[in-house]
Amino acid sequence: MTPHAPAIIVNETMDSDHDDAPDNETSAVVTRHPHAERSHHLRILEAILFAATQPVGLDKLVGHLPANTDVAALLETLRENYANRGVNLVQLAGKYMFRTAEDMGFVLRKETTEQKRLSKAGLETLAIIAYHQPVTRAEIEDIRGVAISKGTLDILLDIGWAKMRGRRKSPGRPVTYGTTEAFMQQFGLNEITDLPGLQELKAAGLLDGNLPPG
Amino acid sequence: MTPHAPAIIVNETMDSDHDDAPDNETSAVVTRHPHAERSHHLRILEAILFAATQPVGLDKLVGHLPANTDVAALLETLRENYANRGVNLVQLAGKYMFRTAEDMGFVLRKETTEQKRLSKAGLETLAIIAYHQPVTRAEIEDIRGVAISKGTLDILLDIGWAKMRGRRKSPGRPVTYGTTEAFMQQFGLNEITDLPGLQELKAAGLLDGNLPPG
Amino acid sequence: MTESPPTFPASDWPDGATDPRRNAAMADPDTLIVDVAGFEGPLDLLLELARQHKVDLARISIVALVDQYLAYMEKVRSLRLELAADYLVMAAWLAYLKSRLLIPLPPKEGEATAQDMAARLAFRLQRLQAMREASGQLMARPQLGREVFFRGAPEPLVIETQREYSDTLIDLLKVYAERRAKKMVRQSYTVKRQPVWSIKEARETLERLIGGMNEWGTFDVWLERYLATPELRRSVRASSFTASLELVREGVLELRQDTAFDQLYLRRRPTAA
Repeated sequence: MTPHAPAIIVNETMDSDHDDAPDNETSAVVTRHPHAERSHHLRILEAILFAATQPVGLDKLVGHLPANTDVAALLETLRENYANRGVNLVQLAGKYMFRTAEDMGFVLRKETTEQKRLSKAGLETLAIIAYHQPVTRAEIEDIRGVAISKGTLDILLDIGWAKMRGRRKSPGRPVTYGTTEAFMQQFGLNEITDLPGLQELKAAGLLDGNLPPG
Repeated sequence: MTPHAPAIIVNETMDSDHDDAPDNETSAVVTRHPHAERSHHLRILEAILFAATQPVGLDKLVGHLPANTDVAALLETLRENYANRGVNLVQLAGKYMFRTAEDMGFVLRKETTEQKRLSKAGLETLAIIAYHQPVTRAEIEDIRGVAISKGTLDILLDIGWAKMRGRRKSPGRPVTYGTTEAFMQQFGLNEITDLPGLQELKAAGLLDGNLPPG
Repeated sequence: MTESPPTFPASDWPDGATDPRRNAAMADPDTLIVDVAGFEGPLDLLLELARQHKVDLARISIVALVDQYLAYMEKVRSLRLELAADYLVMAAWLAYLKSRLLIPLPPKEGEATAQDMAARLAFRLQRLQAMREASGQLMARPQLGREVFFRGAPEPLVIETQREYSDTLIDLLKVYAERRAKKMVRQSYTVKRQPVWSIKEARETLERLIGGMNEWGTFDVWLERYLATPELRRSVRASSFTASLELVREGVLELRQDTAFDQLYLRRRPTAA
């Protein structure tokens, strides 16, 4: 171990064996035998746990250190050493391993956004659901004049823009669909009655009947 | 090592378990903003480097921290933090990686299959490629004073320690060989100039392409 | 030559394996002869001979080395051992070099001096020795996967792809209006294909229903069962309205509407019973 300037080393090296002694003698690591030994044991545990491909049991760790070493206490020191670091020593099913800190999860995830557009059929179906909700599949098909594929509705349900609202009280009790909060957010609507152009479309005779609110 | 005031160090090391100054107990991490931020950045770097499967380039690390963060300085702090631990932060082929400390080999030592595959001729050829790169097959043979079997070079290429680098601009345009990033990782080298004894060999003229007249 | 064998540094043979050939050679230089195939070419043999002098390769006596090599070759020949051609080529070259070194003659045109040739040989031996040592030093370094290790259980990056839809309200309205418009257009042009309730059908139906129409009721109420099919609704309403007007004119039905565009009611004309 290379000698360092006082005070700094103890902290910077995170050496757990640094003392609370008032003189704060850092050379303690080198000169005070028990501490040096303890530090050496901590290093061994660190290296083993770091290189391990799986969590390591206490029994295995004990095997790498001299008999009568209080491995559990050393592990506790190590756990404390790493408690506030980007990597923590954790216990899984009673075994020990290093794990990136929970709040550091974001560095392990890469979020990519994929720009997509709905298919024409999807957009049309969504519009019909929005304007005619609650609306059954048969009614959507009636308005579109074409059958809709199962996938089209599924995509809308999957994105979270459409949802099942209930069942029509008619023979077969068909499921009805409506739009969601997420739909309102995506298209910048406060209420379903805000659908701009609705009145205009109605006045233009493009729509008939009454649109149920929300 | 950059000099710090003791109080600061406590924060920088992020070490919770040893506050040497009693009045410092109210972990300043929360209140002292710049240090808390620095500590947060160190934790991010730690997490990334611990999680990585391969050494990470500075360019990638920079991407995880706010613009204008002095990542190189943070890495240096981290390197110092870990200098005396069982796990060290090292630079390999210019990239950063945590690796078990060199002196922990006695606990962790394993025989590698690569070692077994390489004959004495193979090891010698590898050294010649490393020290003389870019080097042609004919030059390797000239140094060894014997023809190298095809297999010897193939094994080095196959293990991934040597690679073709290009062609010599001489008659016949012979292929030249050099070492790889995997070679640098294997032997713990940051730059080719870290090769043991390289400077001495160079100074002694033993790496010169041209032989003394004769 | 009877001195105890030099001990090679551990780093000399990076694979850690002891070299039986060399050990034997060191124990008794004569046994060097036994396994000539163990040497990797004449340069390797020369280097081994040179190393036995335990002197700086830069200051080695080339003449002495040549003598040793030639003596070695002679011994091998006397034992009738196979020798690769390049050993003999080297022997010939060394013999020539020795003669040039001992009897200095002005070099021929374009030929190096004997001293240069000797220097070159010494350089090659030095260089080979240097590479051997370098190889040893390299292999003695802590190696990844042998003495030093990367994280045993790295936590690889998880890539989460987020779909982001760029569809806007305008897109939504456009397709909707388009669809509705298309439908209207199609309805007016393909009217023949639509199921239609003829006025005649409507009149017959109303005439059938008229007996029960004592109270005011809307068309939708009276014709409920005919309106069940969505495609027919418009046609049923239109045709029955027209038919009802005929029946009103004939004095069979009564129509009532409280205000303009309000619901239209109809019933059997009471006096017509």
